[in-house]
Amino acid sequence: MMANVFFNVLIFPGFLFIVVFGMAAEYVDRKFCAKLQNRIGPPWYQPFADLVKLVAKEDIIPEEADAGIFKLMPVMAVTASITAFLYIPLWQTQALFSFYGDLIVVIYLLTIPTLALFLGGWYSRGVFSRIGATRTMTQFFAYEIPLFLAILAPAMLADSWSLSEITVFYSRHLWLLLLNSAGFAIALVALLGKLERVPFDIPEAETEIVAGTLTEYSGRLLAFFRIAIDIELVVGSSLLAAVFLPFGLNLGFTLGFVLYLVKVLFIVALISLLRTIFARLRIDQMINFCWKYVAPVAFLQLIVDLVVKGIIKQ
Amino acid sequence: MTEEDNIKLRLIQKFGFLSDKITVKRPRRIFAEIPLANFPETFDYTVKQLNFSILAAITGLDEGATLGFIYHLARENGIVLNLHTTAPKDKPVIKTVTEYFPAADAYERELVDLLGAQVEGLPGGNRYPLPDDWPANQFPLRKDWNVEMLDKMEHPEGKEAN
Amino acid sequence: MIKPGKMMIQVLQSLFKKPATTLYPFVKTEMPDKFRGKLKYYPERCIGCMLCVKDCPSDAIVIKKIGEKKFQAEINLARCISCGQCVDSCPKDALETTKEFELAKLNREQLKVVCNEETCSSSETKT
Amino acid sequence: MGKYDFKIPIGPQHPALKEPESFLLTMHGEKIASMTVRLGYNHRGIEKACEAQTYIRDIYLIERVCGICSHSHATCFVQAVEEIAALEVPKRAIYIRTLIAELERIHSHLLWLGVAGHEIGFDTLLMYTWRDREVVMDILAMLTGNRVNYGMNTIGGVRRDITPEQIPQILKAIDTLEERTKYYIQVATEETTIIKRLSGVGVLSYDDAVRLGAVGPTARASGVERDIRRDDPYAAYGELTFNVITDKHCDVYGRAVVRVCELMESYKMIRQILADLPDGPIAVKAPRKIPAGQALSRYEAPRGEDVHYVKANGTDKPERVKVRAPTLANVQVVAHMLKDGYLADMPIVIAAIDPCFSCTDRLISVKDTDGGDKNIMTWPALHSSSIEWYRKRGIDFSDLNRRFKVPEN
Repeated sequence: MMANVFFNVLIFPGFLFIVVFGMAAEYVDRKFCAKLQNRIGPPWYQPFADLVKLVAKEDIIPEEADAGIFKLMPVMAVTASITAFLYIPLWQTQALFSFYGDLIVVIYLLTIPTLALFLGGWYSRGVFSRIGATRTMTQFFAYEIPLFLAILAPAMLADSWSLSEITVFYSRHLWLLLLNSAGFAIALVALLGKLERVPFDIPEAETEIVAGTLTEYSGRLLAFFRIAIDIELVVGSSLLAAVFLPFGLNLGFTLGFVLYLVKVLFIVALISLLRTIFARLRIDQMINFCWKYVAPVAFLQLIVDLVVKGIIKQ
Repeated sequence: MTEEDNIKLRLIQKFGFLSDKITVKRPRRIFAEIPLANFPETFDYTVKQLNFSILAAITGLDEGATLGFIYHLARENGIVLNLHTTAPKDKPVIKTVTEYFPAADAYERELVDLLGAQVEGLPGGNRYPLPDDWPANQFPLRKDWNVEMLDKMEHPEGKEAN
Repeated sequence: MIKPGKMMIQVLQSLFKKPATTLYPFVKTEMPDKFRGKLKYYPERCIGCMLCVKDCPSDAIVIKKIGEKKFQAEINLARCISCGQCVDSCPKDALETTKEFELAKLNREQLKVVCNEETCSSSETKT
Repeated sequence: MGKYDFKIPIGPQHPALKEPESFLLTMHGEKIASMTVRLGYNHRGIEKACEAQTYIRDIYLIERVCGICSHSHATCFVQAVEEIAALEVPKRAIYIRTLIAELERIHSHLLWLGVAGHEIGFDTLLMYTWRDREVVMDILAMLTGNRVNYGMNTIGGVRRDITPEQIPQILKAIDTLEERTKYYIQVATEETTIIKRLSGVGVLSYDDAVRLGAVGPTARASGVERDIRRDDPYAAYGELTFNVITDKHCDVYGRAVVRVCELMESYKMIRQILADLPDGPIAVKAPRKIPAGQALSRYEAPRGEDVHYVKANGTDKPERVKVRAPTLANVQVVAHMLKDGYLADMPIVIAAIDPCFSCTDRLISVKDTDGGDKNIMTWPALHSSSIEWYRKRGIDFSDLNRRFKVPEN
């Protein structure tokens, strides 16, 4: 039993699997983006090669930085996103671990990488890192609430706070999924903000503030952050797949697993597409956009779900 | 009469001492020699009365005993008036024209850095274009300066360049 | 007229197009005919007039007399800016630009090319 | 400087700047309170070096003032020299010069459009415009031999002729480019995020543009109708018909519109040039010694007015060469445009004048001196230090050179 848990956490579908899958997702994102931009794009081993290169480099910790927090934050970011992954149902209706209320835990665990980025950037004490950190936080307040609301709405309709139970509910009432399509769009937009992708890559806007929060990071610590971001991409996409696309979950392991990969890569491809067709917004424009359009639609989604729930109950 | 000749005539009418100092080299190119003492009034007149509203550049020249300064003034219709004035090398003082053209700032800093001219009334600011730790009294565009002097140049010790 | 995602259609069309980029070191590119690459020297045509040496903007070429009506050229490829002025200046067409452009070497000494009748036959310039 | 204000250095090394230049911004939150500019990092001593070399050599030196507008500087310089030497340049040469100049404008403006896209985080626009720019680069390579630093000019004419077979190829490329440019005009005027990022940013009013002496597309986007090609015609521009594009937006968006519309004018001009390309020789023989005299040459480079002043003293070397690149006139304007703007808009505002700091700075190479600041590592020291760092971790790179050594001849 114990050996089984260790296998699940460390190898499959835990640490090893998610790191490899994260890099694969990064590759798909980069390659697809390149194709859209009429380029050849990187070879399949590029994310891995980048990782090896970074690990081989010297870690430089700025003299003025708070070394403890500076070193801790990349690890925090990785652990938090992996932990969140274990609570998400992947190819079946049952997640590896689940309890009543794990939806809230997953959403909160997913905010930790953002916080880690903020703290890491802030305690680097570099001027670009600090601007990046402030922007990370400002942006966080703009996308987090729409994301909460968008994921909350299906949960309300399913009348459960457990991700596994939500997927069970929707796999029985597949047609109700269509109801949540606005929620899916909003969650996708919010995910762009969370992953700091164009048009919301404001905290790491290369041409303005070098690399934002990550400016002072190098070597292994940067490699950890890169892994954390890759994992966040997979976890975020998996969460969206579990909540908004929970079909075909009773096909058994092999078929179900393939379907799961297809779903996640579909969401990754959508993110790539979105990042190729927009320019980066300014931070004030991003906040405006989120509060003026995204949050109200998220509220609307919530109300619609509540009304439909009332109708079903009767 | 062409417009160029008209400009020449008006200048001579206003400033008698310019009578044999203005030449029209080709259409749209007028060259004028102006003594340093009369330069400010002539400049003021050309800019304000003759509508030379564009300062294309200021060229500094090393002319042996003197430093030469050419102000290339242009009109909207393409006529360029080159006002040439000289100042002795031991007292190379000219007045700034930044009050007419704020953009002249960069051109005048070049004269200061590269030829060792002294520009009266030039607003403070970063130097241009030489590095901050460039030694004093080294003016690269002067004819007696050559690249070999760069090697012999004393590097200011302990002075940190920002 | 405002359309968010205006480039969407073109971007999606690109999926089915051949990429505009090439995998350069593996796929070689052909230079245009007038390309000014590495210099080629014909020692038998040279009369030692030194016009090329005089006109070279970066002092990349030196012509030495090594015998009766025999000359050798020392071309420093590290200095050469590929302007082709020496070819224009030469009255006897003893210099020629080639399409060769991959000239990187591990050290500067290897970029100095000596051409005379022994080291380079009239058809081949050796490095 | 208020209590919560802070300073950030943009440059000398910064991803938004493709060349070293330093802007010190005083920030008030995300807003820029004030800024100072420090130029001069690219000073290479070109004006001084020109005085020590012959005219023929100077052409190639001047051509390397800037990579993008190399033909502009070279043409501007040879025009001045030809004026002093009173050379009658053949008509065909003048037309070929103008053709290359317009092709260069096309490649420069397309390059700018891509850079602008990159600065606002729209990399797809960068990839697409640069892909399409390859069309004009190929034409330039076909006509001149190289993609940049064309080496087309010589005193008294041009160095290469155009063959009749090349003309249909150029026309075909121009057709392709025209179609693409129309598409980019659509994208620039319709894509929401582009409009949001460009309009109302880096405002420069008509009065300020005139007062601060803005040149080129930057001035024209503020409604200042100045174009050397029309006002002070040189080369073949006196015989071509074209419009001077101006715009009333006075912001970065206006500058983008002006540049894209200028592309359409360039296509028109190229068609005219190729239709009336005169026959005849492409160069006259120029004397090595240029008689004493002086000339001022003005040229509308893609970025604005380029001014060269040449003074000859009767020898084969010039007495003085003065280069005033367009960016030097425009960089003064940037400080004004950035004030009270957002930090996020800084890259695009700087990029909007299409800065070329290499052009702006031209003079003295500083030698690296041993000693002085102890933190400066020389190249061999850095090299051995990195080998040492890896050796401590069990990887030995020290004999890499031996293994990779290429056999001598």
